[in-house]
Amino acid sequence: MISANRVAPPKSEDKPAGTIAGSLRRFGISEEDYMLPARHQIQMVSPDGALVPLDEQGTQPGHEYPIPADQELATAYEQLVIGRRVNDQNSALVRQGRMAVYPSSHGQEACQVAAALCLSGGDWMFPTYRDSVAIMARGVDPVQVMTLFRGDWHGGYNPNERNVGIQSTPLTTQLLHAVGVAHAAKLRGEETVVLAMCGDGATSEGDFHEALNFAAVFKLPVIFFVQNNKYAISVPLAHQSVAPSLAHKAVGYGMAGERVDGNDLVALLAVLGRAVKLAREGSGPLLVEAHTYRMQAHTNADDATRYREDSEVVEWQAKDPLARMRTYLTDRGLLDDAVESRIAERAEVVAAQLREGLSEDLSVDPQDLFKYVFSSPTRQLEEQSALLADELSREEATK
Amino acid sequence: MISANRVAPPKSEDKPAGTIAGSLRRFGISEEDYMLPARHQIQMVSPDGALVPLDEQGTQPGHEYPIPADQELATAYEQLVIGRRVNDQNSALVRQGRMAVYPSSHGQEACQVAAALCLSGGDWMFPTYRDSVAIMARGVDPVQVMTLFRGDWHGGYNPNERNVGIQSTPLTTQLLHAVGVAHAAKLRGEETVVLAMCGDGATSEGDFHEALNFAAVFKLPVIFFVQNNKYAISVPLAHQSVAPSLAHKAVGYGMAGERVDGNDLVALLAVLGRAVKLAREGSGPLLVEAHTYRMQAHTNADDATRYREDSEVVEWQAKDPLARMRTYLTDRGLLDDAVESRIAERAEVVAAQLREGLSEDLSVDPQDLFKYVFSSPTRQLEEQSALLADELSREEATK
Amino acid sequence: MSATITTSSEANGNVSAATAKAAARAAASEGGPQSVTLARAINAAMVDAMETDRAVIVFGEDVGLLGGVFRITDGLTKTFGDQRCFDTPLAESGIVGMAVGMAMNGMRPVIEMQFDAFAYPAFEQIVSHVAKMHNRTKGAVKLPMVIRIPYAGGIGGVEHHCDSSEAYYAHTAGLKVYAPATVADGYRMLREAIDSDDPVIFLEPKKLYWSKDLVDLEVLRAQHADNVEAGTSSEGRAAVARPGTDATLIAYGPSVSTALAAAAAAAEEGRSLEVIDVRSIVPFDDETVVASVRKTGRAVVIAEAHGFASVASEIVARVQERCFHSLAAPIRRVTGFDVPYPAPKLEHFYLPGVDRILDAVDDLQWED
Amino acid sequence: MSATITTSSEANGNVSAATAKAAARAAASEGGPQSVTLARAINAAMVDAMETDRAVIVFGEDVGLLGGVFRITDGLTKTFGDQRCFDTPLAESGIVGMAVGMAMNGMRPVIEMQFDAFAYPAFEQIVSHVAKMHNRTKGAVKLPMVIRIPYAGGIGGVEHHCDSSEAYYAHTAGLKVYAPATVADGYRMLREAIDSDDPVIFLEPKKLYWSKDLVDLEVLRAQHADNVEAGTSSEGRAAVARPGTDATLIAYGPSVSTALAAAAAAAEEGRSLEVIDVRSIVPFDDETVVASVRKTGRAVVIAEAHGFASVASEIVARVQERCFHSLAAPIRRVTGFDVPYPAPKLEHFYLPGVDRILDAVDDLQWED
Ligand SMILES: Cc1ncc(C[n+]2csc(CCOP(=O)(O)OP(=O)(O)O)c2C)c(N)n1
Ligand SMILES: Cc1ncc(C[n+]2csc(CCOP(=O)(O)OP(=O)(O)O)c2C)c(N)n1
Ligand SMILES: [Mg+2]
Ligand SMILES: [Mg+2]
Repeated sequence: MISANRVAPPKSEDKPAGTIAGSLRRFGISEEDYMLPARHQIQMVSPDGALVPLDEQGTQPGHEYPIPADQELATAYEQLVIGRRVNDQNSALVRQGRMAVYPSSHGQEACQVAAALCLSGGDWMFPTYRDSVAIMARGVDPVQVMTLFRGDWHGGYNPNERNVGIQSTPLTTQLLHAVGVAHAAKLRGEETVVLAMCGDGATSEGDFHEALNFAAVFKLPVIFFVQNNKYAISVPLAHQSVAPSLAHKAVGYGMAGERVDGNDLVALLAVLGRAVKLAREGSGPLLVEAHTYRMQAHTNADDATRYREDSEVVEWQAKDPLARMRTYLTDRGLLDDAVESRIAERAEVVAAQLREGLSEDLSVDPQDLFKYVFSSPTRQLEEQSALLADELSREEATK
Repeated sequence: MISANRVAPPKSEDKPAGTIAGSLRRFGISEEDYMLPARHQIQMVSPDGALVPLDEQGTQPGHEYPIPADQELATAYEQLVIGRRVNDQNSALVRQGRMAVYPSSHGQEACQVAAALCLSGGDWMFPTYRDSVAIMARGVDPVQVMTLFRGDWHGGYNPNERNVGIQSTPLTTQLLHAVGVAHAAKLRGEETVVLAMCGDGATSEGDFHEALNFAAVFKLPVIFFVQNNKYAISVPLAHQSVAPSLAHKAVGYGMAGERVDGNDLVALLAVLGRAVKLAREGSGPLLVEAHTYRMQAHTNADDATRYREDSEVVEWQAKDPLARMRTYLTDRGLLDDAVESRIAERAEVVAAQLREGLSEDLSVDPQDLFKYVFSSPTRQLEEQSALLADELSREEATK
Repeated sequence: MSATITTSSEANGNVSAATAKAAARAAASEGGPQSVTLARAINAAMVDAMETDRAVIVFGEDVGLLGGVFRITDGLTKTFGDQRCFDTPLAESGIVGMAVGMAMNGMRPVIEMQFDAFAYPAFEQIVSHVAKMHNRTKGAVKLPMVIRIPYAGGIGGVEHHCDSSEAYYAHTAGLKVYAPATVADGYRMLREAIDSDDPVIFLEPKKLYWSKDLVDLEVLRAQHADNVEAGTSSEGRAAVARPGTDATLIAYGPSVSTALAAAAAAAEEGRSLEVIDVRSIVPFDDETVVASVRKTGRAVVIAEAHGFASVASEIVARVQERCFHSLAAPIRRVTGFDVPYPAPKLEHFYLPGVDRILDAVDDLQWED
Repeated sequence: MSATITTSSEANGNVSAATAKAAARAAASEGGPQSVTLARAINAAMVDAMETDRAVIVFGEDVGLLGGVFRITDGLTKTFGDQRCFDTPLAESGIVGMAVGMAMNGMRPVIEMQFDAFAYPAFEQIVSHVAKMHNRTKGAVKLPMVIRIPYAGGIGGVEHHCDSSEAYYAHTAGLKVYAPATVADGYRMLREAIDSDDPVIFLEPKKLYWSKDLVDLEVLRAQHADNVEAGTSSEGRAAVARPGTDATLIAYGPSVSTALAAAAAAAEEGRSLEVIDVRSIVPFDDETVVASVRKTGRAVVIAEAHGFASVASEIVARVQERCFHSLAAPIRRVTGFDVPYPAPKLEHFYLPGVDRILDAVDDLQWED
């Protein structure tokens, strides 16, 4: 616990001993040590697929992470393979003109999968435009997810079905929605944990600050999960922040921060798993920064060669989350060719679903423009709707 | 320096050794120790006016602060007395109806004075509505400063004359202006330091976050000076932030933070003095949190008894910045009755200036409405100006 | 001062006329009409809504213990506890963004922006999410939230405390924008805003907060209950605040009382002006406005906001489109000038006042 | 596609006509007119301004190495170094707020908001400071800054990438709002915006970025230099993009080309439509617009933005006020509907198109 002198008594004395105090007691560490990230990122499986020796995993007192159970790892690996397949399939569909745009998470699939798997059914997830794979891993219909990117409508899935917020484009705005969902649940006494996602660039926006502070002040069970993929479109991390790490922002809000190897699915499951557990128990929000890399361009419309060297991409290829996990699980005897091919089949099913779902042009109804603006259209909108109908029928007539 | 493992090399290796690295070498401490505030607030003179023993001043390696020179203290004390007199005089003028509103800094005068005195003539200051005393201490005409509050115009002084930004009402927006002024100066190779002021409540706004991050990323010589007076109107600090301290926010931007007793003028001069020096040398921005107390209501329109106990106010009365400084300087032999009465006279001159300047109602020119919207009025504004002139002359005619 | 408005808007039957049942209940009520401020009416609306529905919660800056800088939320924390009415950290985007999430998750937040210009930090949340969530999810996500904004001038406030910001919201598709002008409407329209499944920007004319009117809150309560039962409401209905025959003054919010004062002055000079209280800017009641202008043939639109690209511009555009052949003169606007809201000592020259309105009426080409 | 516009706006002499000197220089220039995109013209304007004045600097998101997501700032960092064209952290309020400070301290920042809807986080800085700094300091602080905003739709973008946000700025007193519609104006107006001592919101119709026009940049440069020397400019001047006699189409930005296409189609049916390119929304050129409508007696205002409380509403309101007795029919608006900008597959139905304009023209009561 940080002490202050008699003139400014420690703030923790001003406040009722919260559950952070509980965590401190449990872990036997100071408030600063709890809130600051461990000095190293947490990594359990090395890029070549080997278990990292315990004393090199980056853990330290109060920042210990047991390895997740075998079954959990097996399930996660399956989702990882599917996630990669989804990214590749969608990029292909964009090239074929079946979709307007796709921000791929190729290379970040471990983050995507861990984000989905660490939550329970009643929990909520708030994803960005890049998190399609996470949304699908949470059970949302893949073709519905693609509605936004094929351009049929702004959103294709019902957020209430799987408790997944809309894919937010205005950066970090969704973190506040996550805070609100958690707050509402807390007021009703529900044990909902909310995972709120954003990128490294997005941490610079004012809403990031406001969301973290609100969550901390109201002690809400929100995990802020930052995928630090090193770029915001063309802008590298060094132009975004000069902090020791993005996880170092946590202490400024009075919450715990941690860094994790974002290409190590095992470490991600461990760190996010503990974060969810702590949050559910009432420790308030946590900030988890995952170090990963956007292997492809920002979207298909972007040309990444304008702002980064190929060599950097090659370097990160060697840290691929999928290859690493495959080696690790195979070496552990949790994976063999039979399992691999069963998983590959499942991935093909999803890919086929996407191909099929996006193969035909859905017809759109122009009157949808007016139907959903309000819970029922105003007289002005009815007038405008009639105007459009009239125009379209005139057009029809002259055809 | 924070180390990271081979998977995520330390960010400082990614970046050219900046001048923060220089500071680290000089102070012989780690990056985290440099950026995190000392464990105690810095305090040099105790509430009863005694010099605090060196080992209780809150300093620690890398956070050492020598006591400012006698002459500096004497000048500062004079300003402190004038500042208190200004606050009292303005509050009286509000009661007499000579001014519409006055957000008094009664109790915070040590912060006000230190903010003004730590800067050189070519530096810039960006104050809030509560910082009238600081602006006057920087040499701006007191009556001009009061223009905003008497309601004649939005601002009464020319920011360029003494390099003082307008008194900003929209909270924390001015921190970004400070960053811009510093950035422009830096691009031209000028050695301008900028002091940007805000309150504890204001740290919750998104612009606070964006300003600190911009300043850090562009390595700009900006001191962010937070007067933590424990309340944002009625909202106490605990509902604003649950961080160990507001100064703990600094590390999240990669800058140094420090806490200081905001009612201890000696400590303030020492801490702000060093901050300005570091900033001028190129160490980038710093965040200084001063613990102080708003002794009066938010403004005359506010009723502080609705949200805080008198006992709390009484407690802080014992920590008054003025009494403490008077005792300390008298004990040090820097102050005697003769000096005191000379200073009191000077304070009376300023008070008289305010009374006189605000005694008469300045006549306002309705056409001023249109004159300054653009550098020259548009045709639309000329039309509207004519309309008003016409209306007023019709009115005049029917009188 | 606004008794006329209320009475006439009751009288003309356009606005949620009391049903027989409510009238009976009112007659039975001990109290009868009392002198009530707009502030009190708005407060009562929140109290009643919170009593009716546990999902209704109130938050913002200083709204808890202090009861808001205008005391509009006075007593709510005491009555309903600090879980249902509470202070937030000082961050408007945070307040609105959190409200979006709460509304998504079963709550009906009623949030306060402390002053008009201090809602601007929340502009992205309001425009990009509050206004669009229902539409982008094809109605799967409803966003029943009310953003209360004390707005407009006339209180001698320093800069940023007097903006008339309605045009920003009215121009944004997906927001409803209410602008009550009377004490009764303060109660009635806020209840309806809270009941609405759509987000509502609720604009409270701060200079009228302490203006009083004779109203019977019991009657308003009863009317509201009856309307809910019957599935009716006053949403989107304008009111004839004062009937007249020679020209129509169209106003809303703080300008309605000015328009009424102008009409009263004009009456002394033998000119009969009809005053329309727009009430709901979005949705807009073309019917009532058009009927009046078709009848009078002349119109002046009055609003405090800068005139350029404003709600007043919209009203002129709609009316000229719909009433072209009935118009004996161009429609005039009496609005704030296109200059930043001025300092206290100059606001008098900025605000549309009775004289400026009467000048505009005089200009309506009466001799043609 | 926009050749007509440029040619005619050059031709009508309303806009900074080439002086004899400039014409001579142009004749001397080797190149002569070339096919130039709007993107290239805007880029050239920045290059030339940066060469002329070291105080001109460019920053925003991705504007450095990448040259902006639309490549409008392509090459600036390479040419002028990363002190004069650079990327900022990802925060729009930060970008605008920092620009305010830089402008206060001797710079002339030209900043880019990546897309229309991503300027909203900066709304408070724009409305409460950019628009008001000059006024509140009685001119002691000038704020020469340009906020470039790629805006409007027609590019099949996902939500938040297609907003027509001009009304928000045009309604805000203290901002100038430019909306170029042609390649030549892209150059000319941006140079003037950068030269202006007032803050300018510079709206770039992103669907026209790659549209080409035959222009001679050397001539434009020379004209600009001459104008600067003579102290003249095209600020606040509308252009007659196509002369006509039967009705006036009033448009700006991305809608001018649509209006011209409609006029061309109408001509085939024997109707002569005059097209006015508003160019500068604030200040607004009443003279040119009024002269045209007085002549034709009929008008349609065209804009992509939602119609409600919009710039189109303003134009209607002004024109009816000034041309009442010349009008043979109510002024019609053809605007975006009052619904959130739709997804790519539906934007076609939202946008004002040639047919919708012609329908509106047909409705101008020709038989009366
Ligand atoms: C408020 C806002 N500003 C700008 C943009 C445009 N934009 C879209 S993605 C992006 C970069 C985001 O980078 P990051 O947060 O690191 O996420 P990543 O794309 O790397 O997953 C930008 C600038 C936006 N969507 N919203
Ligand atoms: C953006 C914004 N929101 C709200 C307000 C209204 N307001 C004025 S002062 C204040 C409290 C500020 O508290 P703090 O930052 O601690 O400064 P202090 O008044 O204590 O000096 C509030 C909420 C404002 N001025 N600007
Ligand atoms: Mg990124
Ligand atoms: Mg405070």
